[in-house]
Amino acid sequence: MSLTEAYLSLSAIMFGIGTLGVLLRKNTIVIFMCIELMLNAVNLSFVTLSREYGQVDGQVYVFFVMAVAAAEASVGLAIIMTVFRNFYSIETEDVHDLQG
Amino acid sequence: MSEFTVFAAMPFILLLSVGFGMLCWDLFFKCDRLVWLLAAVFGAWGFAIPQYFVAETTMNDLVYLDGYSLFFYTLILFGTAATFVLNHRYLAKQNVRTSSDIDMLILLAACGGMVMVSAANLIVLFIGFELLSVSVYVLCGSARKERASSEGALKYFLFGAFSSAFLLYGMAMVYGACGTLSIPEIAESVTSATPMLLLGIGLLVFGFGFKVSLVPFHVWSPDVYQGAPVSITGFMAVVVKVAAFGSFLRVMSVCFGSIQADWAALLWTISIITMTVGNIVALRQTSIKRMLAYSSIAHAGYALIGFISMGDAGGVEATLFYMLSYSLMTVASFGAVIVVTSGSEAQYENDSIDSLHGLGWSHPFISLVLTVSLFSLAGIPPLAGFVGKFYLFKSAVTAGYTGLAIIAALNSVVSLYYYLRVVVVLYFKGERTLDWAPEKSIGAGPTIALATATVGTLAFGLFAEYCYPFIVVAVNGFS
Amino acid sequence: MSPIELQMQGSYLLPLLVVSPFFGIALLTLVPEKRDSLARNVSLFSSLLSFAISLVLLKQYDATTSAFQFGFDAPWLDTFGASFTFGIDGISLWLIVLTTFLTTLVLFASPSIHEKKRAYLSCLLLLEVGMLGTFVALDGLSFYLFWELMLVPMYFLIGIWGGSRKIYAALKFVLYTAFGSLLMLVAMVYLAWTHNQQFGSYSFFLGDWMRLALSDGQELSLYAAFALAFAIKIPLFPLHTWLPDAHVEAPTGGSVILAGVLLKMGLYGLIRFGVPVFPNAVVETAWVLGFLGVVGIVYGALVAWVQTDIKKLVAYSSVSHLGFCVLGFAAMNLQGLQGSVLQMINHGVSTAALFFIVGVLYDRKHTREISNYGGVVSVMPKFAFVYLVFTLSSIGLPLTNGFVGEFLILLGAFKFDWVLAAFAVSGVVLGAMYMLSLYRRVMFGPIDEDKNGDLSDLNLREGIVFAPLLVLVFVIGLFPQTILSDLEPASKKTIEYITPSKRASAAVDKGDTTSSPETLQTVDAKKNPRGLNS
Amino acid sequence: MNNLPTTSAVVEQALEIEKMGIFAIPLLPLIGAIFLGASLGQSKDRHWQSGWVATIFSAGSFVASLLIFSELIEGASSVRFTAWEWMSVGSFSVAFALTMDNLSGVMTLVVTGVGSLIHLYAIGYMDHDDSRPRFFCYLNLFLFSMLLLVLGENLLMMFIGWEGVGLCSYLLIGFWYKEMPNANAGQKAFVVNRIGDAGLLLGIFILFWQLGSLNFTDIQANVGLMPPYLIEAAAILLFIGAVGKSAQIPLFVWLPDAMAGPTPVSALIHAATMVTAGVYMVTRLSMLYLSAPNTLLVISVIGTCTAFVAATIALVQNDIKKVLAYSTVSQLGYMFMALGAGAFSNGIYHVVTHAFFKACLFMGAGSVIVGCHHEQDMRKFGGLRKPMKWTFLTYAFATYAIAGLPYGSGFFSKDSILWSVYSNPGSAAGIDVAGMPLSHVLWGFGLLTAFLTAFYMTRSLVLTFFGEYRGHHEAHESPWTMTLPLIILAVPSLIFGILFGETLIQFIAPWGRADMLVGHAKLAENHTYHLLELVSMGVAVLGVSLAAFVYLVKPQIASQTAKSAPKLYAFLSDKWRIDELYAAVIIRPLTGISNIAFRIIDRLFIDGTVNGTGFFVAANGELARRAHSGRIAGYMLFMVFGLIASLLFWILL
Repeated sequence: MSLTEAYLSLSAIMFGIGTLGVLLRKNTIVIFMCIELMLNAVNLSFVTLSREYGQVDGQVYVFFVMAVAAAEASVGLAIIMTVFRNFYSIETEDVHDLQG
Repeated sequence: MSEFTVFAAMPFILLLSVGFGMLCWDLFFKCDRLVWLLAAVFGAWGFAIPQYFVAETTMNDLVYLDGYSLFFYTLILFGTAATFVLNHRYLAKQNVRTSSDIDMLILLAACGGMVMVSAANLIVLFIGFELLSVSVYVLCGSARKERASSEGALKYFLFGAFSSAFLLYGMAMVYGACGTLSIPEIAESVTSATPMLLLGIGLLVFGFGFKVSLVPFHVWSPDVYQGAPVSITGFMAVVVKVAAFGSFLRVMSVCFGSIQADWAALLWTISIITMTVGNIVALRQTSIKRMLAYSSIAHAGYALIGFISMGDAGGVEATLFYMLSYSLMTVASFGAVIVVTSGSEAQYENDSIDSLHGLGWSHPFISLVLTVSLFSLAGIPPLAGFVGKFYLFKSAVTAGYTGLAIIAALNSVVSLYYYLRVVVVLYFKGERTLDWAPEKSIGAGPTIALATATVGTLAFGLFAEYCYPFIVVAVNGFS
Repeated sequence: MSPIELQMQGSYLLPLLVVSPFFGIALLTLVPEKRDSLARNVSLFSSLLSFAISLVLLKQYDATTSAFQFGFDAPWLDTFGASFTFGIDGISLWLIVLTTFLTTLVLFASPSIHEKKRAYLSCLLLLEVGMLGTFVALDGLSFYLFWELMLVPMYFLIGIWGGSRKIYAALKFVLYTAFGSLLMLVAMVYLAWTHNQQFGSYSFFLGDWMRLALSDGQELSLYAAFALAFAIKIPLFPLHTWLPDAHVEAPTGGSVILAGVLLKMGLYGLIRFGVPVFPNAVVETAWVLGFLGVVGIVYGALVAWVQTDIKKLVAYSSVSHLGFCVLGFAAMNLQGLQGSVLQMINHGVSTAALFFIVGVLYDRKHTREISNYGGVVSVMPKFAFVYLVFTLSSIGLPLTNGFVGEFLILLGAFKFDWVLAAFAVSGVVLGAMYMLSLYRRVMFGPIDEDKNGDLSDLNLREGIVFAPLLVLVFVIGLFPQTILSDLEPASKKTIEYITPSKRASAAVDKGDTTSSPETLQTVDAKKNPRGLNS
Repeated sequence: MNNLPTTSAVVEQALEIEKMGIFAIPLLPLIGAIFLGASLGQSKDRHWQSGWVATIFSAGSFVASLLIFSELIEGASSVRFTAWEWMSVGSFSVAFALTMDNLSGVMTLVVTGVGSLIHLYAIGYMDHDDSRPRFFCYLNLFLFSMLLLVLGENLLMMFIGWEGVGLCSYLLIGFWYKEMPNANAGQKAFVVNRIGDAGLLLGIFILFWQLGSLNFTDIQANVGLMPPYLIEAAAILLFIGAVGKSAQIPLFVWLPDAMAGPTPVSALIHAATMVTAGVYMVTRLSMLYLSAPNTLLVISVIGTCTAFVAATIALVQNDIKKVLAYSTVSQLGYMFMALGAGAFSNGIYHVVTHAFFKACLFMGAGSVIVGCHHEQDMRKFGGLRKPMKWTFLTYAFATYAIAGLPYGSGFFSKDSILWSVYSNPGSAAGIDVAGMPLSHVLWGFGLLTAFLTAFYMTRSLVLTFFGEYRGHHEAHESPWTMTLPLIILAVPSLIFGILFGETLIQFIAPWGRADMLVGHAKLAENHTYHLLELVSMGVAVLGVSLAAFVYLVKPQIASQTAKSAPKLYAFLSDKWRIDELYAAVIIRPLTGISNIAFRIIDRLFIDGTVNGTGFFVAANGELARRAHSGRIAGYMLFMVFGLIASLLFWILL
């Protein structure tokens, strides 16, 4: 297994772990952290591929993803706060007024 | 950077600068913002028009400045303008803060949508995508005191972030398979379907499918549509969906058009499932917002027909026209719902279809607008919705997917039922007996917006022929 | 080039005719809300205008040629070959006259509607647009446009001014019809595409569709899609169950138009599109239509017999009568076809009148239960006479219009298949049975003074509504030739589509089955199979 | 062409005359009807005029018929006129045209002549009725229809009249519509007639299909071109029409019920004219029927059965009009016996004489009914010969005629029928029934019927006019408008046979079978004929005397006989229970089927499928709706599994 493949596999495993985390955890903040993990897994792929192809594109992309993730984190936490104010909980199973 | 490049960036610059300017607006001014907002939107459109006459991509191959972009700009900007006009009067009644940051977010979202549809690079596309998404997450939750609004925002945020991770991973796969992030270069490098590429496409479909709410990635949308303030729901149904479709379609046709045969089956299946699920679930809805949400899911399914039959069969053109007619009908239907439900003190409780009871006789104009748009959504000729469906059916049959056209036709029959049920409530149950009613006078702005959308629905049905050449040119730009 | 001839006389009569009701709708929006009689006069004026235009058509119509006349062509979706191509032959001409005539009558009779007057009148006028458009369209997609357009006002007419189960009835009507017509739309698109395959451009023009070389399977399945839409509209057994509900719930005016004109659309579609485009499929499946028609005749009559609601009875009688029309069509000979079209017009006159009659009773007593009536003739002698005449017309008594149509249909059907005709003739007996039984139960017997003693006889307005219909019953009964001679060229042409096309397809079959368009054209040129004015 | 019998009609050179005036014959009554109809709203004190108007128009029609008829006397073979092309579709073309030839001429005279008298009579009969204008309007309308039937040049013109008389019959039977039974009877008459009409229509279709024309002359001339089985089919189908209209088995049930109408109607429509239309039609198409031997056989048998069955029922009826009604059915049966034997002219002969005496009888009965204050039960009459002298005399003359007593008009016509049945050379002769040719068996039944006829007619005469008056109100003679027509009709009832029988038969001979011409002159040398004549004469005398003895001298015999065989008596007075049979075999099953069709097929099955489809879709929608539970975790799983599933599906595809 080449180094590239190893990194890509690691990335895939991280992505998988992140996905599983999203699926299995109930706390919205933890879920959000898992999503961050997924994003970082993708970042790892990008960096790996960028190195493989000898370009900077992928690495540039990673910066953007990180910036976006930061933005998402701030917005996300704010939303979680409003949810907490309305529901007094940030567990996903408590938030299901809307359904059907 | 040539001078023209700056000029070409003007739409974005304008929207962003007015948007950020709005942040400070409340500090300095007390007068009405609407005029300035509309000026920004139409100014952006005005700056965008010249792009049509330049058949080259600019800004270092990052953004397409072609007819296709212009077409979607037009839809996005007009949708945004309609949102502003309709919001102006009613946001306060929807428990939404009326400060200028809402306007800023809308402008940013519109800008993000425009970036998305004109992106010539997956990085740019992602930035547009996120600009749009993040703004709309906030907009969804803008009625902070409403449980539903915050729940909608949470769901939208979690699912949005989740699916953008998949989108990103899909892009990484594509990058891995093609070695480039530039859309034209990807198009050149894609000749055959490698497993990595196909997996990438699959993940991209997830990401975009989330945004345009294709089954099974649609689960968030009914809840979010219902939870968000109704003005924002309208904005999402029009601008977000159209922008997502615009970039989805460009990616699928420009990047992966050459291996269409490999992914057509996937989208064929998703298309059928989407329209069927959207329609049959809409049958059982009592909330008008939720019903329209499912209806928009079903329409996403129809629009997907154009993806499957792209190329000589004219699927792309058909989808474009469908987006046009869909925007008009949706502006009209959501506009009417905004006007109606905002009349209620507790609009979150009064979004049921039954709350429209007898409006046909007490509020003829709104009801007419709603009726025409619903008939158009149902595909009754000669309205735009019919012509849109006709183009889709035509491209499906031409591409050899007659069965798909038949299933879509049967779905239209199902959809007719729930659209007509609204008309039943509007007209067939006698005079209004509820103890609240929307205002009699809805103001000039909303009237003009609704009337324009309604007349447009009719006009683009009867005179679609005069619009079609533009669409053809728009599509020729990238093929 | 095109196998049908469309005489373009630079005439704008047809588009004028189609849009003329819009004139009334536009005026109606200007009428103040409470001015009901003004609204009625405005709409009446508009419909009289349409009627006048149709009379001009009638006068200028050239009965010596089978060509489509008063041709008009305007683009709609030209890129894909759809346009507003209008033209009429004798068959559509008379149905147009019937449409404008009945609409005028219905508008004249509108004072019996008291609520939402302007909306009611607008719906009727919009309905008229749809009906007229359907009868003049020679282009598949514009035909479809008007076809679907009719649904909308009819939906409102039933839904707003209908009876107790109006919502169910209205939705059932629309969904039933839309189910068929959407499949027809797909079939139309398929035809247009096939034209693109064979001739290089999309087209929805009837004449272009006739040139298509379709394989047997294609022809049959496309025809099935068309026929399904048409059969629902006719309505053919067993697709008829929307009709009784729609009729019972619809207001009088809606029922009159529904029975008088809308039910003709299906057969008209079969004649206009079914036969020319799918001649082989029509011939091959004629027995199916004929059989279902006969079943409809007997079944409709039997079911009508056991109804307790007057309107439902008349509705089922329509199923029976339309069964006759279908049978005449299926016979596909001159007598059957002309009889069928004539019977469509007759049914438009007599059944429309019967619905007016039900309306007269309903306006007075607000019930449609037969058992609530009885002995009405004692208090309403004029009404009794009028009712009797239309009953007789409906059961096809000679010298009334109903006989001529029924006789020609049966004559044609007998040539086609004597067994079917023999069963169909039973409709003559059953028709008398249920119609007279209805008349007897409503009109004869002792009168219950408390319940019905104060029913007033026809008033002037109602008299004016019935008078022209009465005259028509006898005029058509005595001088059917006025109409028949107008129908003849068009009917002959329709029959000719069928006869030689079998030869043409046989020639194609013998040769290369996947023959290219060029080969087909040579076959065309040699044999001139459609045989007409090419 | 096979060896079809030839008739003189084909051989003779036809001299056709075009005369527009022929249209005056039916048009005059039509004008009268329209005039009366238009004046329905006028005040009651002017009602008396309506009867006179109607009578004048029908008399005018009679005069017009005489004028046209005179052309025939002067040697024209026919007078005809085409008004316009009625319908013309492809090869099918029918003209609105009337023709009078010998056959229709005779019928026209009978219809207008007897019709006018009955109009006159009705003036008196309907004197106190509130709806006289309506009555006379219908009566004139009937005359119009009947004349179209008779004069029509083609089958379709005849069919107009055929259905038109049915309509008038319907209207007049239900004239007193406030009584539901009357309305029911009218409807029954119409519907039963329509059954026949359906057959008639099919027959018309066969003829047009084969011959391409519906003109009587064309049919008569070209019938040989048709294949024999189709000739039979057409003939039998047309005959079904005649069975309906002329009240033969099995469609005779409507006629007795039709007595619910006013008595002049019974006289005009249900005795003298309309019910003989079937005979007329068969005679019109004599060539067709002569080429259809099997059909003729069927006609013979049905005619005989009808004659016999109806006569037996008439024996036990107590309603005077019912007796006459069954008598009419029975006499119609006689006419069909003649037709079945191919003796068409004899059939018509009987039509004419029957028109006289039966109209006279009915009107006499009507006179009695009016005189006894609308009582119809013969058990409440008796001894009326004194208060109602003229009525008695005319009734007695007519009874003499119908009973077949020597040298009355009925004697000649009935006798010629019996002879033609006996000597029928057609297929009936070839069939062996218990060692005898069928023709002789039929003759035997005919003879038996003649006996029964004499018996029950005498019974009615005796019960009504002899003995003691058993009613409550005092009886009185009717006004002159009623008695005058009686007298005028009684005369030909008695003497028509002697004076004009021979002429009539010769006059319409072209429609008969050449070898079947029955006339005294021709048969003077035939011993069998004389023998049979004597036998039937004897039978008639026997019947009359027996009835006179039983009802005049020993009335108890009748009641004892009735008691000794109660089941037979009940069976007969219930009209062989044919109405009940129809109810059980046709009406009830049909109602059942209709209800099944409506409730099970329509509502349950078809609508069930339609609504079920909707329900199915909606139910799936509901399931799918429930799946949208609003739980974030569930949604996440759904999305991921959706992705995996679609990817798998895609890969596997």
